[in-house]
Amino acid sequence: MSVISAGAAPPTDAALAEVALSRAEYEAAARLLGREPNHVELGILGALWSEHCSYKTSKPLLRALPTTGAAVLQGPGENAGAVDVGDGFACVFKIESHNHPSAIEPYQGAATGVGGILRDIFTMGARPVALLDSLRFGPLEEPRQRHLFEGVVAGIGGYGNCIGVPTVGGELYFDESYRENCIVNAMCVGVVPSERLTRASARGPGNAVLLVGADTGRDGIHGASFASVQFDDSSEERRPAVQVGNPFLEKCLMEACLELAGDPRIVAMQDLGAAGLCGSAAELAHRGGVGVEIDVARVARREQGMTPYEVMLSESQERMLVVVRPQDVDAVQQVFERWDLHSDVVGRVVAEQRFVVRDGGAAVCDLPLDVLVDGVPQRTAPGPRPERAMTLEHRMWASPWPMEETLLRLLRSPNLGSRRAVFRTYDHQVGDATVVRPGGDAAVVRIPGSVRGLAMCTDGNARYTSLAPRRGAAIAVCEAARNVVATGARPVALTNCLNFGNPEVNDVYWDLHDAIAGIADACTALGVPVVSGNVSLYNESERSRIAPTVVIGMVGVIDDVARHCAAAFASEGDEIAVAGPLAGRLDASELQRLGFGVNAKVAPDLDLDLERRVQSFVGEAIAAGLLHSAHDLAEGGLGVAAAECAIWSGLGLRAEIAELTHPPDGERAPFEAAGILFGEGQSRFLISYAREALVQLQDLAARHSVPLRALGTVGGSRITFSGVLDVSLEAARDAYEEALQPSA
Amino acid sequence: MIFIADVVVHLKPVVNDPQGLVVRDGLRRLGFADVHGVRVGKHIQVELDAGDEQGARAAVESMCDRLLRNPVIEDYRIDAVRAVAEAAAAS
Amino acid sequence: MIFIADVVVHLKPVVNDPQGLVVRDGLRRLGFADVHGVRVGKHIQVELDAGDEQGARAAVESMCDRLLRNPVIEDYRIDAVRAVAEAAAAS
Amino acid sequence: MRFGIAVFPGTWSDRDCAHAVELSGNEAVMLWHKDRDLRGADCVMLPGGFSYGDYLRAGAVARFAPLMEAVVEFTEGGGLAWGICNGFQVLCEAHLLPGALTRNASLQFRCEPSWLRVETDSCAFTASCRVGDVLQIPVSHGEGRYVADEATLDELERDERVVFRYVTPAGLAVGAATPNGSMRDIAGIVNPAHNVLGMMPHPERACEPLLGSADGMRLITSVARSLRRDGALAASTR
Ligand SMILES: Nc1ncnc2c1ncn2[C@@H]1O[C@H](COP(=O)(O)OP(=O)(O)O)[C@@H](O)[C@H]1O
Ligand SMILES: [Mg+2]
Repeated sequence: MSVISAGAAPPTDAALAEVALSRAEYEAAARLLGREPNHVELGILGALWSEHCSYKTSKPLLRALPTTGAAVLQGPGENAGAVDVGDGFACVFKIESHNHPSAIEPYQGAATGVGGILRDIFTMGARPVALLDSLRFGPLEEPRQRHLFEGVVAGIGGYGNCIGVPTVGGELYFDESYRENCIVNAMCVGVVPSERLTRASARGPGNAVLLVGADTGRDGIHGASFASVQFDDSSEERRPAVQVGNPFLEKCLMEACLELAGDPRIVAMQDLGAAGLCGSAAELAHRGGVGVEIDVARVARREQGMTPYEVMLSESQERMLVVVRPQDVDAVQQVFERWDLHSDVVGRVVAEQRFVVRDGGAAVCDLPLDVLVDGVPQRTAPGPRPERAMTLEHRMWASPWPMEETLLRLLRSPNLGSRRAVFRTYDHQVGDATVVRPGGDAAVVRIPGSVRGLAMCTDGNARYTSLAPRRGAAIAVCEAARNVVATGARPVALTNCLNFGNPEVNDVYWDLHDAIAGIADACTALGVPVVSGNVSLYNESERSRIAPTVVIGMVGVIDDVARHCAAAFASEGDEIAVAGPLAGRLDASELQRLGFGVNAKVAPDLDLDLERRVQSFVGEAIAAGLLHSAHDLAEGGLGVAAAECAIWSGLGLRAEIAELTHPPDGERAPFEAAGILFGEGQSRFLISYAREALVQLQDLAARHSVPLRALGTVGGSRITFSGVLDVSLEAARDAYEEALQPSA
Repeated sequence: MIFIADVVVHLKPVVNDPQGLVVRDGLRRLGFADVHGVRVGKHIQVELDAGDEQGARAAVESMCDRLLRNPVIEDYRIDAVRAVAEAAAAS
Repeated sequence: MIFIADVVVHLKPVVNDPQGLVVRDGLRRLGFADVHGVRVGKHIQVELDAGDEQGARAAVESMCDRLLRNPVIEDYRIDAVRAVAEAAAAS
Repeated sequence: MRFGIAVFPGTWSDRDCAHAVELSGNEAVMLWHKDRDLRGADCVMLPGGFSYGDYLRAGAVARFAPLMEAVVEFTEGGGLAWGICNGFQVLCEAHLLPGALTRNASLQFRCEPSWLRVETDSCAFTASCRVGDVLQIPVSHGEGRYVADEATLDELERDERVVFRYVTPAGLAVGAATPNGSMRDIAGIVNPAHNVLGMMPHPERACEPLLGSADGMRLITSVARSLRRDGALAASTR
């Protein structure tokens, strides 16, 4: 019973390109509707059928992820995932990408990325307690890359600092593959008493739909489709697509929404994100199994002369939709007014599952919701699984430099060195809850009103994923879990952001397919479900494509936050050991990249069962109070990890590795010291403990069948691996702190 | 010769200007009910050596294109270029 | 009648302007060796209703005194006050 | 004692201040910017944040809030007002304190530990400290560079109104220990009557060893003790 008469002639190719629909998709839409969509409908379909909104390529693949578990309160499908973290609290979290906008305007692109992910959390009634970021750029020596890097960091800080949510962690890599497409992912973690968790599904025909917050301007129209096409040289002309965020307004919006969360007068809340009013209203109604009618004439505008199409697709920031019963509208509006927020009733819930847009009187769009939200033809593999060239085992062992110089170069590398230049510009303490600050492994934030703490981190080494998408993605999950475990936390759930190139390219599609399989492998092995995530495709330009980049955001729980474990050494005289297997190979390591350019061939091995055992061992050792510090071995291997523990604590170390380079049991051929020190073998921690704890630790390690190698002791003011490497703590610290400084 | 150029950089009219909104509301709260709108931008004073006014203006234009404004979201105009006696007004 | 006033607010000459220094150095690094100095201030455009230009100017002066500038560290000047046809340029 | 904590739109240390005050065994009440009611507070805290986004200038708009009228009146009658970070900026904009807080010399936001040397114990806020004590209290701001003309700075020093200076952990004022480029390393000052304090660092973030330092608690305790003593005095002379 559409009130819309059939559209005119089918659109031209140019008109379809404008809304990023293929001819086949257009024809599918016309078939489903039984008529040609009109101009407004076409734009709305284009936005909602974009990869960004519809997940047409990734949705079938994402089904492979394990998303259930005893603690899961909300899996994927809502604005964010939620897990039960004990004491009646739910932890709500999600990660999201803002790669494309950040490439065009780094400050605002990153800032509005933070604004967007914050809304996803407080929409669910949770107070955001922490932000994290995951950033990747081209080589830092290049002025354009430094410009992007500095702009993005300033934007993240600018938004988070102003709104008063601490940015407690993140990660940062520089690599050629990101020269033309940077990666900016932001994660937000919130906390809410479980019974106040709010869902975004509209109910009750006749209920009012309130639009709250910023006035609507022509911001980012086509943002959703924009994120779903690759960059070409005409991207410049789409520049008005960049939005300027207003963290102050969002702060007021957040406080007002949190005041209303759990209030029975609120039927549903939904933030406005991709595809603006269209995307949000459609999702809200679709989740609730109802329809919605929006009158664009009632939407407050920032600019004059906006068309219904522009109003519906505007991606103006800092806006929310709130569904309330008609009799409660006044009272709810008063809450917003107290925060000086403007709100208007812009529509209502209807029983029939349709998406109707009016401009004052006449309907300008009338589409069945299932066509709009679920109708897009899902994409399948563009071709058969490609044969991957079998890579010969490369086995690189040696460093081009003497060991001392090797260590200092690694510490000075922008990929490994101190991130202080970044996190000192982020308020990481507001909220009075940051127990472990940025700079170590995972950050730890206590849950206000509880003795529990949340450990959290983002991780993902794209070098491994590009060599072996499945294993690399599994490594990302394991590494994230390791970081959380090192603080004494138990990993409970994760979120993920899949940043890939154009999935219409067969290789890219299969990389994505395999990476998802790898996440699933590790999740299953470690018993950690996926509760939310985001997919960012088309991260490529005419000239280059990003390495497949899987970013894992992990959250863990510490039952008593006062008993968390530090990464830095604790006291002189403690013993140190490596828990986990020996490394030897330098393939795919940071040292290989620095010393020999990008010629990695083989990603590190991963034994998921061993990984699980090593993590259990460390977790139990911390719980039993046996460890004084724990730090996972990641990029740069044992040598860099040991130097970090020393730099962070101001305590040196003396270690013996002769026995490792020439293993008495002949377990393998003799290792080069470089391989032992800087190889990036997985499933390992560097731990320190009081001598008296050794026997108990050995017992525990034996019980978990985990190798435990004593290395030496903490103390002095040098980093010494006898006969192999000996540098002063001061030299190491200077190199480490220099890593991100401009080379003057 | 020494010139001083006044450059005005503003967000493009279509771009959201949160700062302008807060100042507008602040003024209204102070009783200035007749304020319709406020936009806040930058005023940049550049002191430079150049052969003549045309040269100075051309240089400043190129500075705007390369550094002073962000072409993605900002417009600029050069308000005035004037010769100064000798020594500096801006430092 | 609707007027638009341009207000320029700058740090007093005695107050350090680190932003100006950074911009100056940035320009020099880009090859603009002839730049002596840069100062960065604010340019505030106020759109308001007033009976006549005098009235508009007086109102804007009072806005400057009360909110737009901090007299402890800033100077201001009203650069221009002009009537606009009708509808808004700033919103 | 009852601490009133001001909440402007954009304030974010309000909850942290309340937490710290409650931890100290005192009472915290929130004061809404649109009200003129101080709710019987013995000391008013103006917490950190970005009131009104800190657009235009930090603190410039908040200063005109109805609540500030009550605060001015309260301090004129000798009441204690304690501005922290954005609160310091508001107090300067309101001319309850001299000088101004401008963009950090680095032009960057700075969140890191800082060390403050107590320069005077002649105000309620440091009454339980000793001159020369070094407190570890973090900073977190983008506009904390204190500036004032030389005459004002001299007067501040002469009248013992510089309360805190940024120093090294060993207590030396060396300039480089100042995170924002403040003139004469000034981190906090009081008004001539010594009942209005403005400081950039965040003592409320340094009230528990678990969070890295408990030195900030000494300031809250100082205030509470001074208030109790004055209250007792007032009662005994009544
Ligand atoms: N890689 C992924 N893994 C798990 N869930 C995902 C992934 N990508 C997206 N999702 C889920 O799909 C839903 C839609 O995501 P998105 O479009 O990013 O949400 P929003 O519109 O709220 O920003 C969310 O529930 C999200 O958690
Ligand atoms: Mg959302």
